[in-house]
Amino acid sequence: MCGTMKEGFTPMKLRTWGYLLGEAFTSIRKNGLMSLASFTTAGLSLLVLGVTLLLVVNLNHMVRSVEAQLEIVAYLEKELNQGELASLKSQVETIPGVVMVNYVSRDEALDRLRERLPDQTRVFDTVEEMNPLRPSLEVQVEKSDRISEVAEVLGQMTMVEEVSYGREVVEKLSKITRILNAGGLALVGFLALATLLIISNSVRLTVHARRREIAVMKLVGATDSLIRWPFILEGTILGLAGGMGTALLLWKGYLMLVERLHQVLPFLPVVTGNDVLTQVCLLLVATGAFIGAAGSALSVRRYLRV
Amino acid sequence: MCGTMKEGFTPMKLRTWGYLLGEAFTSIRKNGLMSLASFTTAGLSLLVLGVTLLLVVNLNHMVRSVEAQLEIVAYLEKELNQGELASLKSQVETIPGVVMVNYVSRDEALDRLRERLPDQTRVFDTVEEMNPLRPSLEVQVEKSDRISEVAEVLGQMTMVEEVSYGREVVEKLSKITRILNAGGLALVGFLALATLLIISNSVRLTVHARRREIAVMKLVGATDSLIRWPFILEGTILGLAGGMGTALLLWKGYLMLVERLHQVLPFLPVVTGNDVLTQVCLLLVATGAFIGAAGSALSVRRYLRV
Amino acid sequence: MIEMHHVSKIYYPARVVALQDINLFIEKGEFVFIVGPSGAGKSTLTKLIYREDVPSEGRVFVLGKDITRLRRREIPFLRRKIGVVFQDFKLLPDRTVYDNVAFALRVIEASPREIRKRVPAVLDLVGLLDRARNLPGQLSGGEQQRVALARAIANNPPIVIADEPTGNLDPQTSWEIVCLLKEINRFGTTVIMATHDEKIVDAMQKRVIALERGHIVRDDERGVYAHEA
Amino acid sequence: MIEMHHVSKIYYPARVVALQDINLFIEKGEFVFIVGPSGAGKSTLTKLIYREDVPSEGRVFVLGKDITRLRRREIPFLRRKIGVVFQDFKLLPDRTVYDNVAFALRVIEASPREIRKRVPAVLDLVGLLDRARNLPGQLSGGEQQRVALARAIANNPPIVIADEPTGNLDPQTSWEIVCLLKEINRFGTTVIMATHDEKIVDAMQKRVIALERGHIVRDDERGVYAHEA
Ligand SMILES: Nc1ncnc2c1ncn2[C@@H]1O[C@H](COP(=O)(O)OP(=O)(O)OP(=O)(O)O)[C@@H](O)[C@H]1O
Ligand SMILES: Nc1ncnc2c1ncn2[C@@H]1O[C@H](COP(=O)(O)OP(=O)(O)OP(=O)(O)O)[C@@H](O)[C@H]1O
Ligand SMILES: [Mg+2]
Ligand SMILES: [Mg+2]
Repeated sequence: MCGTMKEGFTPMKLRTWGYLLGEAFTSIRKNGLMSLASFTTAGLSLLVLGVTLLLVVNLNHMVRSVEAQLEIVAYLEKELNQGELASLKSQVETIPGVVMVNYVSRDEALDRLRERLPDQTRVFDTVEEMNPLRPSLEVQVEKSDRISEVAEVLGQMTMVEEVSYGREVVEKLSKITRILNAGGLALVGFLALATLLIISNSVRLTVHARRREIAVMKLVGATDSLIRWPFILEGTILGLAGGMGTALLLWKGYLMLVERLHQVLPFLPVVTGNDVLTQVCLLLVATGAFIGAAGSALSVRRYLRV
Repeated sequence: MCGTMKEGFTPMKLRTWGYLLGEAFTSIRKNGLMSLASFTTAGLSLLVLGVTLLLVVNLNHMVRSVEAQLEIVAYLEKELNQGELASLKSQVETIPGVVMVNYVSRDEALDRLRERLPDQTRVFDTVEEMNPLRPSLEVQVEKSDRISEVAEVLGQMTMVEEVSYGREVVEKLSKITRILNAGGLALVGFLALATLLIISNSVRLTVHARRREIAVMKLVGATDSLIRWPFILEGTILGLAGGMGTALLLWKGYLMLVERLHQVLPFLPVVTGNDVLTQVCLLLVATGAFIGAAGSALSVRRYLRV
Repeated sequence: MIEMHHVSKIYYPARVVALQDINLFIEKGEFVFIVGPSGAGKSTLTKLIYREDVPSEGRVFVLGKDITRLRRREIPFLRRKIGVVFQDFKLLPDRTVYDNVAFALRVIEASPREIRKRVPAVLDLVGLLDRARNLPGQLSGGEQQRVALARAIANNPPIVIADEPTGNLDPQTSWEIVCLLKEINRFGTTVIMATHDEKIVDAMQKRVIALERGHIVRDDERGVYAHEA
Repeated sequence: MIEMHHVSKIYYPARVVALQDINLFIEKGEFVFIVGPSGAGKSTLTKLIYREDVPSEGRVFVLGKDITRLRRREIPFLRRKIGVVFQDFKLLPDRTVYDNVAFALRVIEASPREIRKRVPAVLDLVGLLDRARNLPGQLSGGEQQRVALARAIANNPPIVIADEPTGNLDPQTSWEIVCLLKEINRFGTTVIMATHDEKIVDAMQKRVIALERGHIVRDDERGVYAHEA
């Protein structure tokens, strides 16, 4: 008659879902101050996470743009004619990791040297008629840790006399990149964990405050689902709201900051693409909702064993 | 007979303070999970604050050390003898902001140029016997925003033919410094605020969970102080514990990180001095204790009006 | 309908023996008083029926099922078949009187129409229809107790357990409540009522089970509160 | 000792009139029963004395002071002079029976020696010395009620208010509790007891104030629960 297996598995009716959602909203309204506390806690934690994410993304971008300026110079045995140049270029471009190849003739090389050392004009006046410089190929490589490989391949080519690249700078830079990536990832991971813990703590405290109510509901015959879902929905709503508030703030704030930075430091390579920003913001909203839901689900569990 | 003014002002007895402290500890123990939640929340928020503080301190330090490598080069009309050099040097050293002065003779200048451009050896072989370079004074300046002033003073000196410094680099750098400082300060301020809000939210939730208890105590004749103090002490203890845990973690973690970084990036100028670390850690502990105490005091207030 | 076989309940760690070797059969449609001094085990006995507690020893059968072997998931479905007036009311402090009563109907997923019809009806039965919008904290003790009764009978359960349901009521109102329970019982509901009210027990002439220190000391078909005053 | 002048209490926003134009004088050392149907205003009347509520109109004097004009800071000192057995007990759920009773002594900053002496003494008076280490949730309804009484009398207050203190007790234990209150009263404590227990009121032959819908309908020196049954 009572408690048969079949009853145990009866799914909740649709109207009950409506009721559960209503309960969640009612509870948020009734526990106004507590809801606000959870909301701001979630929002702030996510904001910290978001700011850090953007920071890491930007640092990475900056390092990339420095890397993009790195190049290998392959000094050639002699000046090349059109045909030779075209074939060499296409040969070099097939090396994996090579992004761009640029030929520098002897005259160009001297002009550049002159530009680079404006104080030493007199030196160059002296050597003008007997230019001792060699023609070269400037090769740009995709990532700094590819440079040494590419340089080696270049060195073994005919016509290439000598290969030169800022070995030390490149090595430093690729180390820095690796550390920045690892550090940034660790930082974001740590913050994600902290956010998770902080939000779920806040949810746990709210659930704890209502443990006696939960016990009463169970005694009146409520299933675990009927008690659990309003909490989960409430957590989701608050987490979602926190995430969206944060996303909005971050979006506006970042665009303003970027604009301001562009005025003051036009040369600074900041990430301006809306797509990165959109991704970060979506991530925050999703994280907020997920943590709110999961935190509630886990917290309410302890109090259901009545 | 009852409730005279005098009674209202009777300070609490010493034994009552002992009791209050005992209550605080008992409550922490009894509400184990909730205490843990508040503790980790406080600890994590402070940790985020601490990590950011150290990051900002280090960034500042790095920019400083780059600045320290900046110098002004003052090209001289001719080679100086000992006497002239000494008098010029002492003259330059009196300019406010100047940290170090170094004389570079023509031969030295050529040697350096050769080192800087190892690929162009043939050029220098050509000019060896007729060195076209000028002697110069290298002047190091305390801070990047001082450079242009110093350069101007140098330019007006007799014997100085021409003054050169990376105007653009210097200007960029001093802008970056200013932005880093402002940004770092803003970030730390934002995090301090977030920490404050998050911790006091967590305390508020704990107090809220015990609002019915508070009401009962008041009905039995407890003064506001008798109810308030265990909460304040509890908040202080948890905040202090959170702060100390964080400080410990940060201390160990930072030293480990610095050691590891030194192996991988020996050239990176990280802050190693224990005094900065000590200051940051003390700040965290103090902040934790203060926020815990203040958060409790403020939260409990609402529930005392019974 | 309700059977207990050699049931004992011992609360640890204090080793309080609340019930000892209880054997009990209650038929469908009975009206049973449980009496006995403070701490005799009356509430504990009822708690074993709606499974707030499990016995330390023995078996309890309710509605044909061994409820000591119930799975966690099945418990709510047992409790929905038993309306309980708790000794300490156990109303939800943050919900209105109306919502407190409606909650008993929500758990069985009653339709909104049913709820809108049934809740005012039971509130009217206990004389509190005009207080529907109040919170429990805004009611007098006796009023709260009557809300608890309204909630217990709201979904027409086959069993109603009332633990001291007139403890906070004046004699007049107490009688009205007991008459209400009698009426429900007349339509087939099994009613179990723990009480200290001599007058009511003596006047009703129903089955009386007397507990003392966890033992059944008396079980009379048409009993009275006590043999010797 | 306790005086009420034209006291009314209306609860907003529902505009529930709980008390209307109450005039009352209770002398030091009196023993007063307050009776009346559920919702008549008995608890409200007592709440005005220990200032859980303030009257909407009129003045209340307790121990020589107009307590409607008390400052917030002075309220605890009034409450310490009045031991209250609340209708819903209001025990602290997270503290043991011992600590619940001790709390009434802590608020008056009694010495540890006094506490160690007094708490077991009053727990023994209500017959619960062996349950001192239990939490309220581990006691039966009647046992909790007796703990509430123990707390109310622990610090020997000049006034004891007991709101339905026998609602959860069997007749035997009820009598013991009433005798205890009578004993306390004999040593000079003013006792005010709201109750529904006809037998006790009739047997005690003390002053009876009868309320109905917020009005005093009767105030007899040696009264009974009701004139007509
Ligand atoms: N959770 C518990 N832990 C320890 N002892 C308990 C617990 N619950 C009840 N008891 C004890 O078991 C005994 C029986 O309790 P029960 O509540 O059944 O009494 P009762 O007959 O309902 O009394 P009353 O008339 O006072 O309500 C009491 O002595 C009580 O203190
Ligand atoms: N906070 C409140 N808000 C609204 N109405 C209230 C409030 N407190 C009490 N009341 C109402 O005032 C009336 C008197 O309540 P009171 O608690 O004094 O009754 P009582 O005589 O003690 O009844 P009982 O015997 O049932 O305990 C009741 O109708 C009650 O609903
Ligand atoms: Mg009981
Ligand atoms: Mg009352």
